[in-house]
Amino acid sequence: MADELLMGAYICKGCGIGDRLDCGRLETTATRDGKAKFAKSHDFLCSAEGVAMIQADIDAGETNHLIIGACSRRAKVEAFNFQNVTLSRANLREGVIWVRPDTDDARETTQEMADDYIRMACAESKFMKLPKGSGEQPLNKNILVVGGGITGMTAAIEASKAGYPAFIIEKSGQLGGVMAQLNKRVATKSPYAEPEDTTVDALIAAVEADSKITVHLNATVTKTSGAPGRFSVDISTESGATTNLSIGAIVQASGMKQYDANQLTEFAYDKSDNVVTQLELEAMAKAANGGPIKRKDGKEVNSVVFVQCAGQRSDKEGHLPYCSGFCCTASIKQAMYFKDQNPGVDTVIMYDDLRTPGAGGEDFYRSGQKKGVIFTKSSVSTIDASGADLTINFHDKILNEDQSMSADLVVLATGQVPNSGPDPYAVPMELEDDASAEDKQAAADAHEVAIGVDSILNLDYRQGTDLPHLKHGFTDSHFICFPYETRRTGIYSAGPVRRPMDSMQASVDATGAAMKAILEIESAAKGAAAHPRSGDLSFPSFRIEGCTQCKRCTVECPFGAINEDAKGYPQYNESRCRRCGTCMGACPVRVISFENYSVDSIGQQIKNVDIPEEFDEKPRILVLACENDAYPALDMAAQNKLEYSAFARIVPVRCLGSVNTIWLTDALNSGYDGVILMGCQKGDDYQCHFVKGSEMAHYRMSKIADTLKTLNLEEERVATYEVAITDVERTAQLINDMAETVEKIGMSPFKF
Amino acid sequence: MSNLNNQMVNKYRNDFLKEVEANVEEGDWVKMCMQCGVCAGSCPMGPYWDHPPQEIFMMIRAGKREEVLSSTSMWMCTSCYNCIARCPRELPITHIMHGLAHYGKRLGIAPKNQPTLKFSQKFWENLMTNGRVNELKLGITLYFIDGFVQGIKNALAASGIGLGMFKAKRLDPMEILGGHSVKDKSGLKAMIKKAQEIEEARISGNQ
Amino acid sequence: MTDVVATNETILVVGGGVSGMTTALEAAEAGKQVILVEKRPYVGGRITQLYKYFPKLCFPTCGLEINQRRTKQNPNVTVLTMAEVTSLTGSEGNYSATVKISPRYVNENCTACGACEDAVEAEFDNEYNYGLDKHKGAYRPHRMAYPERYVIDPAMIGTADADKAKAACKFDAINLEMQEETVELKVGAVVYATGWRPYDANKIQPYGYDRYKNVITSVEFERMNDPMGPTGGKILRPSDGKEAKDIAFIQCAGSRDRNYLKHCSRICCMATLKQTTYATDADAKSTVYYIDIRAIDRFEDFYQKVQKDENVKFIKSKVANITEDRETGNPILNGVDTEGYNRYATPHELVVLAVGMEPSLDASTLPEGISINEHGFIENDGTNGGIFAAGCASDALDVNRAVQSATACALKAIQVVNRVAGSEG
Amino acid sequence: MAKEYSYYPGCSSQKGASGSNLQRSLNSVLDVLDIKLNDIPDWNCCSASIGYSGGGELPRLALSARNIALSEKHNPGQEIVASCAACWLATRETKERLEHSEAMRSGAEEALKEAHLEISKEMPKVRHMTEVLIEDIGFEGMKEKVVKPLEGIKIAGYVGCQTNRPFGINGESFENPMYLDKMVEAMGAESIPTYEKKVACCGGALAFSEPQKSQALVKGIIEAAYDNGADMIVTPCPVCQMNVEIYQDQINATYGTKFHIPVTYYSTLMAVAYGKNAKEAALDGQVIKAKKLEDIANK
Repeated sequence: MADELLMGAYICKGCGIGDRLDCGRLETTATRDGKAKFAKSHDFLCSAEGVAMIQADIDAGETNHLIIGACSRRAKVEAFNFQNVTLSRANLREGVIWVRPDTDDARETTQEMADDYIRMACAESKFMKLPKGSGEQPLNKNILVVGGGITGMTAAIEASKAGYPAFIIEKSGQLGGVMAQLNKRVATKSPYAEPEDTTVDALIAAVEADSKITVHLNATVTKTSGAPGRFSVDISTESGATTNLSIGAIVQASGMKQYDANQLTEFAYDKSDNVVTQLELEAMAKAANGGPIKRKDGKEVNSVVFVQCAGQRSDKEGHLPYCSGFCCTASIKQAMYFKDQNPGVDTVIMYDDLRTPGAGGEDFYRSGQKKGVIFTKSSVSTIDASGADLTINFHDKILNEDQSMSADLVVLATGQVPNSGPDPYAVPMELEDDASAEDKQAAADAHEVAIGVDSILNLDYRQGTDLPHLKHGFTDSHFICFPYETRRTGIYSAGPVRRPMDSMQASVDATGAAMKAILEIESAAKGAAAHPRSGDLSFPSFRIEGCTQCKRCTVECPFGAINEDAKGYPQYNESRCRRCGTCMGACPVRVISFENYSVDSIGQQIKNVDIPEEFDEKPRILVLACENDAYPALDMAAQNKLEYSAFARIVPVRCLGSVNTIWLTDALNSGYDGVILMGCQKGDDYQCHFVKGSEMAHYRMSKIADTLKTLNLEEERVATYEVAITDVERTAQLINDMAETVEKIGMSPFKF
Repeated sequence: MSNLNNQMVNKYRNDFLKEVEANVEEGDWVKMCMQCGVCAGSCPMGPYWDHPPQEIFMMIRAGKREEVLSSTSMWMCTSCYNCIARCPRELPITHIMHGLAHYGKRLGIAPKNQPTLKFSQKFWENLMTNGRVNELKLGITLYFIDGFVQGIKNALAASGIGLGMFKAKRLDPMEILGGHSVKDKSGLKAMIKKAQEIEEARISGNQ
Repeated sequence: MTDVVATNETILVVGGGVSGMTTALEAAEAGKQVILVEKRPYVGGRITQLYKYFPKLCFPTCGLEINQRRTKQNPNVTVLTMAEVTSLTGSEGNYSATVKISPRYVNENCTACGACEDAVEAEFDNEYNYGLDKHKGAYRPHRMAYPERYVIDPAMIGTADADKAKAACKFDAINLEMQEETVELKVGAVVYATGWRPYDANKIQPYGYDRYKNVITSVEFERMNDPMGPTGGKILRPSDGKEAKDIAFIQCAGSRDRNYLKHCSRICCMATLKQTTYATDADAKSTVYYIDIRAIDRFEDFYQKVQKDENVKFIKSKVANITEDRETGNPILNGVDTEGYNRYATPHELVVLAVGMEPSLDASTLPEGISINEHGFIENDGTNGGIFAAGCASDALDVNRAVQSATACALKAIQVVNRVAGSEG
Repeated sequence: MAKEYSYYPGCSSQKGASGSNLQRSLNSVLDVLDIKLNDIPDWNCCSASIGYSGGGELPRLALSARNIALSEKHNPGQEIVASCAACWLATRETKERLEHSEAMRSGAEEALKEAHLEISKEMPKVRHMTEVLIEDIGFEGMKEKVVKPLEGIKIAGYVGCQTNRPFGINGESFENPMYLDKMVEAMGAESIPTYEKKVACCGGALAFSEPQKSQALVKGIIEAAYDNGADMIVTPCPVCQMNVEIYQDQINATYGTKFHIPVTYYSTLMAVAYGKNAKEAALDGQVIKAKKLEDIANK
């Protein structure tokens, strides 16, 4: 593509735009104010013919920067999809005519709205370059799998089957993980009636037979540096030997450990050998090898009680607040161990809610009942181990009475604890400039405490050594729509480290994680972004001469994508970057930019809006809206023909986190009367697709007050909101509210 | 009979569920209950049950032998089959209730003077005499079930009914002289006797 | 005529709900050719009809927006809407699928300007809102419906209204002569993401969904709570349009029951817990009648949160039957609270049946020998050749598990077409 | 050519017994519909799901097994039909139980030997009279024979328990079956499809032992019929018919109600609609006279 800037503006007259707006004038605006090389109108721009017209201009070398004044950037995407040119869209339909009444009084302000959007699109176009990707990393198909349990092995096998070599790093001396300790697994196939083989041996055999899979036993990851497509990973064995691997993407399958039953003193786990955990029972069942299961003292077990939710689903100190999900079916399976060997053994499962979901779960529950396993809805208060046998004291919730029964053995369903590394954000690392040395020290200490656990990945990242946690130590992800999106690009957790799960789910999860690893490998090689801006070739670069090494960008990046070099300058890692622009928003000296999204590409749009004289009584309200949620909501408000103020000028942003305060100060200085920021919900149930972007923006805006004071402007002129994609009426309302506010407090004095 | 009861106590020790599975009609199903309570809520006589079926199943699992077998609850069953129709686990609850009632009676620990127990017993005896039910005799025996005086009261209270039925030719006074009957009484009796022997053997045969 | 390029290195995804979209997009972004076949006129499936997701109470359309953007900008995905796979034959690496495409009567010229909708009078039951309201004969199924194109209801064809619609379109986007067509596709791997349908509540006779106006289903309740839904986000009683302030939720309505669906539908407990928050937001009281609350794994947090809400009551009981108070139109729930045997006959203003998930897979379209269990789900047991089941075609799953399953299926399908590519070159 | 069935009349249908009017009216109807019933010779009582105190499981099953065996012996190849709900239920249940449980089957066979009887592997199908009418004749077929449509009579169709559960009529709901209403409509009368007590239990089994409890249930059934503006109640079940009809005075005495509503059999309706006279329709068997039907019958 020619470097010369050739801006061509195309105005669509369809969908009523032609009837409502003076398109001739829009063309003039584009060429005169917007400095477009030419401007054309068309009755039906998205038609085959209209598109052909544009393509012809491109082919003829007439233009390489397109400005399309038509519908919303979210509409007709396929039609306006041109290669090797930049595209700016002026939203004349959803953004102008659909939100304004078709009246004579409204006509003038509506036209002004449209003119501004054309100016803005031209300004954006002028400051946009065509992104090409950095080519920072090659195609590296190697996948590192941390953990050699059923999850890790499955991930490796599935990746290998698709042609991607896998390297399994297993801490212990053999593969198999927790599953290898199991006697049998819960039924995974119809009719879901009998315990099944764990398949661990088969998996190990498959791994060993697979030429594309390399296994490192007794090994840990001692250093991970680089980025997707070019990870450099040090593997160290107990012997001290270190291997370096060049890796494309990583699957963390570090699994789970058993909850420490010693904390359950009320259940006498610490007092009696006859109170065991589920995992310990598996060992006993294996030892019995089909024969009667014996207690440690050699006595054959003739009666066994299973205590569900032991130390789980409880807010008691040291207990697990969550449900481990797998224990109900696991206990049913274990009761079957006894029943299948000798139907005469009494097996009682004491549960509160029996959680055997799905098709298989309920069948397996019924199968347990058929075999004579007894289910008692109850809460176990204590277990008395003073006698030869155990006495279980419980409250029968159905008969509503306290009872006690004796048993040879008690099995505690104690659940899973994820094997996560330390949470980088256990203590917030963002420290204000003005934080005292003591505060910083305190925070640092607290951080040390919080990260007492061993690291799994030893990431050589500015923001900590491991995957961030979401809750209860499970690794973070937007776990409904995009469950694999951790906050470290190219590193995907799978299995019980991500959420409590059984082995069947873990296998599915492992396959999914392998898919994501492969996808990231392919994207990185193209220099394309991963979710949610998948395919985006733009990446952040910075002017080193301007940089003050303030570290804001390296600290605030939600994905820990940016490192610091020895001098404290940021080191960008394209393939770790999600292209949200939070770094750009963070930079006080505005040296960070993307080819097609920069301080200028937005700033100039703001500057190019026509600001009428104060006495014209035509205020200007700047709306910076998240492109994924707030902007669609505004589109839908337009579809529903909701009206909002003709004085609003809406600029979609990748994420509110990318909003640099300079845009606001510039806007206010140049006479805007109000500014609205619309981002996504933040906090635990964050909806921000860049996790922290919206939160950062709110944090920064909380500081804007000072700026306003220095300009002695009213605080109400700037408002920041959490807006959901469903806030269709609300978004329009927020704009109108600001218009009212401005009317109340008067026009900005800064109009020149 | 109650020595059979003792035999059973000794035989099954504390495992009442096993006893029920072995000796009670359809008792095998008890373990399949998931305590949803739909049966309890569906019973037209519900309010009169000390323990609704689902609770009885839980009591069986909890080994509450005496409480269950001597309960009046099962005798409240009207055989309307609502419970069976609605049970999500297809338990034949009606039959289990009949079975428990019968088993309690067989062991001699069913509640004394339970009216339905008596009626049920009379009904059986009545049909055993001729192989068919003689409604008049059944009626009369029932009126005197609680003794002569009460019987007269009952009879008087019901006389209107008897009269109405008589007028409607639906109560035949001639029945008192024998009335309907199967021809092959002996065959029928022999058959029932045999059936009873087999059942006895099955239950005490478990000894 | 729709012409679709497909080879045995192409992946066919049947069903364009959240699972199908996920499989299709993961595979397409990894560079594979994908054809996504969706029965409805738009992608997104059932999640487009949900107001909020549990447990975050965030909005499904938020994730949908991203997936639709991914679809719009990815040339590797071909989306066929109003299309159904009527038969599938062949074997791994070499399947041929017959796809029936119903006429939309609107072509790609459509700009979704809405002129046709304004022009027509005729209205039809709105399936998107489970028939709680009507849509015009020319309509856009919902505000974010993609492809961003209108639909003409077939029932309107041949009426004067249809001509009005055609006349109103400035872009010649309406073609009333459009016919049903059939295309044959050669593909290497097939992922079934056919999803689920709500169990037919009419069959749950004891609850009288067919007899009592104020007994509704959980999916209808979900639509009611959407501010853009049929009641503008208000919880209104069908009988008298009054706001319901005392709402009962009946769990396992059609699930865990040999009379209906034997399996546990997994999502209903969480869906109900979520819906009690709608009720609380509307100053209504909730009573949840349940057998077991299956708020599995991390969802337990949400259960505990709801338990702390004094507007929500939990009763461990499968409701026996529902009768109706003729005066008030209040459904009366009859049953026994099994925790200590307490009999109840409690009137509520509105009853919501947490209806189960029934797989909407039509097994007859599959080749012989595919593992389908007694509940109607396809089992990915490794014996199905190049055919895989994603999301609720494989089991009753919530959204995040469906997405995991769908992501896994993308890799399974990629393995197949990679093998084909390998063997062929 | 008449359809032939092996018929199990049951105790209440006997001459001079509580359900004799069912039998009589039914006979007049079947003769119109050209259906021939061959009584099972020497049939015995089924113990009607109440004999369980005295009779154990196997003895009770044996009773019905005997009837089945007799039917197979004397009416070979014919389906067994019963008009009494209890009889039908006991017999059909026995068939299924013996087919599902080897133990029960061998026990029953051994017992039957004592009476020199036996049952075959595939026992005959056991059907309810209404099943025969609905499935073999059909609502249209029933309607065709109507000569005196029962115009102007509003009838609450009371199905009761055992005709409906656990087997019921194929394709009908346990909670709200429609077939009785359809039969009423077919006879030209007005039905009440929304009658809430359609399948409620009348407590018939406890009528003698727990009269108060049973009558409390009957009260609800009659009340609902009045609330729906019914002129009369119709039922297929002899126990229901008797229980709902004959205790109305006692109920009135207990609750101060003024119940006086006729309760007839579907067969009574049909007989009248088919032009039979009051006697043939067994209207003389009513304890509470069904005036409106009598008027039509005497026309």
